Amino acid sequence: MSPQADRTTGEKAAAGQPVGTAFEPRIVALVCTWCTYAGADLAGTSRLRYASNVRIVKVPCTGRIDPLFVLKAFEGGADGVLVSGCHPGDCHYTSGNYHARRRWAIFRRLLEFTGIDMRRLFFSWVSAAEGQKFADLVNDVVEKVRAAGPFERTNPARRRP
Amino acid sequence: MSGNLYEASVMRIAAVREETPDTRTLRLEFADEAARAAFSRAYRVGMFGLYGVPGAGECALCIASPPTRDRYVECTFRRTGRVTAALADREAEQRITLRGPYGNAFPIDDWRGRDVLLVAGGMGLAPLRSVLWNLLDRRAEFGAITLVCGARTAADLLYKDGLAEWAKRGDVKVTTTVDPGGETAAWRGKVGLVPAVVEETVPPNQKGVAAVCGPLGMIKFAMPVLVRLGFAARDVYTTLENRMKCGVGQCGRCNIGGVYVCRDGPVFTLEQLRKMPAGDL
Amino acid sequence: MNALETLRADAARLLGEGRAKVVIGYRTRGKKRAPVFITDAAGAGSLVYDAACRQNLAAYLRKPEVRTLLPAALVASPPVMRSLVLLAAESQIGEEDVVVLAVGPASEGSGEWRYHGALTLAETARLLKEKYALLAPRPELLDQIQSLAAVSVEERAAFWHEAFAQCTRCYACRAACPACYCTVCLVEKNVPQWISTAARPHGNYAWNLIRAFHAAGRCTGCEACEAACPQGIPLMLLNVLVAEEAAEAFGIKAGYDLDAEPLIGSWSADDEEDFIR
Amino acid sequence: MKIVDVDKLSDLAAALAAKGYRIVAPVRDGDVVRLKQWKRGECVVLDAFTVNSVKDVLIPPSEVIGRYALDGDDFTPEAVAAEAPKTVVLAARPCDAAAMAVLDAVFNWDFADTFYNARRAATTIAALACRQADEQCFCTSVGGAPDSTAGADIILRPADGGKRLTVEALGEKGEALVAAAGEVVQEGEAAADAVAEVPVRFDAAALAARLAENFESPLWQTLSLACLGCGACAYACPTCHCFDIQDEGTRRESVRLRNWDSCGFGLFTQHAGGHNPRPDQAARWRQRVMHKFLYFVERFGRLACSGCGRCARLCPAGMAMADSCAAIEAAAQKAAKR
Repeated sequence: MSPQADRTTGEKAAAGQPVGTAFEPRIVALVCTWCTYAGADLAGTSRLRYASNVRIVKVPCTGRIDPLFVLKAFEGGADGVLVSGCHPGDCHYTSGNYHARRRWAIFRRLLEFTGIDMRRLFFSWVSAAEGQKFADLVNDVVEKVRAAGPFERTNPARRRP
Repeated sequence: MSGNLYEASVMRIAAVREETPDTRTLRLEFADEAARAAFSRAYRVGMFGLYGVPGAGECALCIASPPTRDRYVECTFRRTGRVTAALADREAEQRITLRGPYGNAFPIDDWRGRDVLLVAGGMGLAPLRSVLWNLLDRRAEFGAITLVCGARTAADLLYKDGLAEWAKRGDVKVTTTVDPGGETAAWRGKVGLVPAVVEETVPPNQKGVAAVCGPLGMIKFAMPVLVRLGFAARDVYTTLENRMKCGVGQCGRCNIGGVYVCRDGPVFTLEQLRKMPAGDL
Repeated sequence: MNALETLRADAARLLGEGRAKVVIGYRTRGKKRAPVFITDAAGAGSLVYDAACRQNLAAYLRKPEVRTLLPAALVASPPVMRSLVLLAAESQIGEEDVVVLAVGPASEGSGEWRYHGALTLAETARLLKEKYALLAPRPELLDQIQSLAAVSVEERAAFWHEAFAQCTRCYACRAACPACYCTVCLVEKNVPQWISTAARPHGNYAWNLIRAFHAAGRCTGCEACEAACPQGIPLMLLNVLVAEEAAEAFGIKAGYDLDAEPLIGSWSADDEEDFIR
Repeated sequence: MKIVDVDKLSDLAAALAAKGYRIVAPVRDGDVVRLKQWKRGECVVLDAFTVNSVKDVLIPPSEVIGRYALDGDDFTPEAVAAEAPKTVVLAARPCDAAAMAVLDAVFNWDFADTFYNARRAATTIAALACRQADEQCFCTSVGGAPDSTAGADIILRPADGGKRLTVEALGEKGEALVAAAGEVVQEGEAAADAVAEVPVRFDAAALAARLAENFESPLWQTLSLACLGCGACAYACPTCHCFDIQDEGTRRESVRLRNWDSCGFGLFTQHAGGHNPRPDQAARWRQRVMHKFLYFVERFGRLACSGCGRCARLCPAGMAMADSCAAIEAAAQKAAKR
């Protein structure tokens, strides 16, 4: 396979669809297992409709979400990243989300300053009871990233072979 | 020479054998007959290969099968890092890559007519296994052959089937030992560190050759024992297992003093070893 | 005695009395300054200090060979003093490990310097709070950050792409930084490999960001990393951005308090969260 | 004699670019001067020391040497060709050009490296004799000279007080370059400027003998105490060539990369089993000095140092190869007197 041909397949895969059709954003959602994942589950069992552009990565706690995870998602070609966990006070490990909150506050400044558009990175608290909030959130995230357009070209973190 | 020297041969995993809980042997067959023939022409016992899993990388390991059995290549490894973990995850019928053979060899043609003592500790049996099979496949050319091999525990002994087969043959004397505390109720071998067992079981006034492979600590303690048993420094061989990347003397990390282990080794005599700066070993 | 003579005399006295096994300071090497490790009181005469002394000597306190020479007396300007306080707060050095030969500017922008004496870590922390509480990044850095923040995100991406493209991954920034004391750095962990070690855009981006992030609330503004970078990458822009955020949003300034909690690793119920939905 | 005006260097670069050469030249880049692909309109800087060396052109910091399409646990190897555009390095320093012999030896030892050789063949080195040296320069201590032609395809010599350069082709590549330059290079006369004076700092031949005797010397501990263990010296060095090989990629594709590496890093020699033959910085610094001034000489009959002084200019901890060499020699002389 020539590098040229390879780049083409890379683009195809990145956009998740054949070249030539409308842009469908690829979103990575990093969520904690206790709240937001349960919320997503509730959205599913409640048959709420939300955009299918989200790939959910479940971790035990938002405290486990190293900023590297966000970088890795952008490196791998995500058009947007959503990070979500338990509301303050609700963490199943008492303070994981408080720790995470600080990390994000700092790290998002670094990302923004070095060229990652904050229209592509979202943080939220979604509890296990908030299935509707999760569905609305995902739909909103997808629409915002869709409006921002494909990240392929300007993404500073992107792995290019 | 032309062509990309990092282009590797594609190998099919013909069989996977669990040697110990964390050690495996892969039997590899060349996908390409020309590559197999070229490998076979170049391979002498003692040389090493660079085994690769695309996506994980390459690692330098000895070749555990002898040149006399050239339809396949075997490698034995312990799951330690990124590449060996990837190798361990591969199953029969899957494929990996191989570059080599690289490095120098045990000069076994010069050993003809002489007695040979092989001393192995832990993973060190892997390179000596290919030496032993090579000698046994050409049995008539050599004098008495003795293998002393040890491991931390009975479970950690490599090539249990091989050990049983060698013990049965009658034309090689095999002594196995485990470190104190490593024995089980069923253990019939010795209990003790390899150098001590060599001193205990091998008679003095040796005139033959010896090859020692194992952890650096064991090699250091085994060397004086072999000298006491009468082996000349030029007749005692070992292999060094330094970190390597390229395998061809360019990446610069396997140096010990001015010696490139990948090119000048991995086989060295005690005589050569003594000239190397001890602080760099 | 002038400041330099007093500094040298203190160094000699500490070595003579056995209160320090080594004095780590600066010497002249041609037009440049280089670190010097003095173990004999007679050698104290080689010590110098001036504005050209940009290396942060606190970085040596992680080096195993130097640690065998503790206690050490260390020539330290205010940012270096802050590094020492930070290392103590993070349990990397003890009160008994270090005597601080504290030097600082005689007056704002004069280029002259003064010697505060041989201090304990506790005295150093006090001196910092009394005299150097208002240490601020160079105004040029703040200006540059502001003007970069004002342009479009694509322009910022282009700026950093160009800057990081020069990174060869020599890790001089890491080596020069006293806060980078991990014996195995994240970038060296390869199961799994989180950050590409290749000097290519994505690995360089990840490395430089994570380096700055790991210094969050810990960078003391000594600028040794930027001075160490052979390629002239403006690392201080990242460090100062993070330090300003740490100060504004969380009230944390690294290296003033021996009992300080780390920025990352502690939290408050009323931390900012206007960016979270 | 052939001459080019210094203020016509951009024209020279443009003329060569028009003939299909990629131009690499010292250009100002922020606070530093580096050898970099020249772009139209950029000024070729002659009077500064570049932070990087010609090595960068021949061995990039990271290079693809293998490529595999991945499919689950299976793979398909793909051919990789060396990227070797026709290149001229304009106004390289003679010490950089002299370093080519070291790289040529390593990459054509008993195995020839396709990637290096393809780029080497495609690269023309136009060295510029030095009018000025700085306190870190020590080419004369390692058999070089500020106007050495070793390794160069063309030597440019400053003349008429730095206003002109005389141009002398030293072989086919050089002649091809002069031909490609066209009218920018003209016949004429110019008075050669004095070359830089670079004092001899140590006796390299004597040093090799000292090193052989002093592997265990406590001096290594002293000399390396300031070393912080980064790779700045090795990466700036025109002769340092050690590398790492790493695979990386996605689920669909993996590349095998050859990345620069340095003996100054602790991981460089770390065995999988945990043992590290060079456990401290003293052992690593010793290796660096020994490799350049003893081991390489034993193996290839030449020093692996060209005296460019970059290591000393760029070391964040004030270390300098020449200082170490001089200190070892001085210590040995002192010992001999006793």
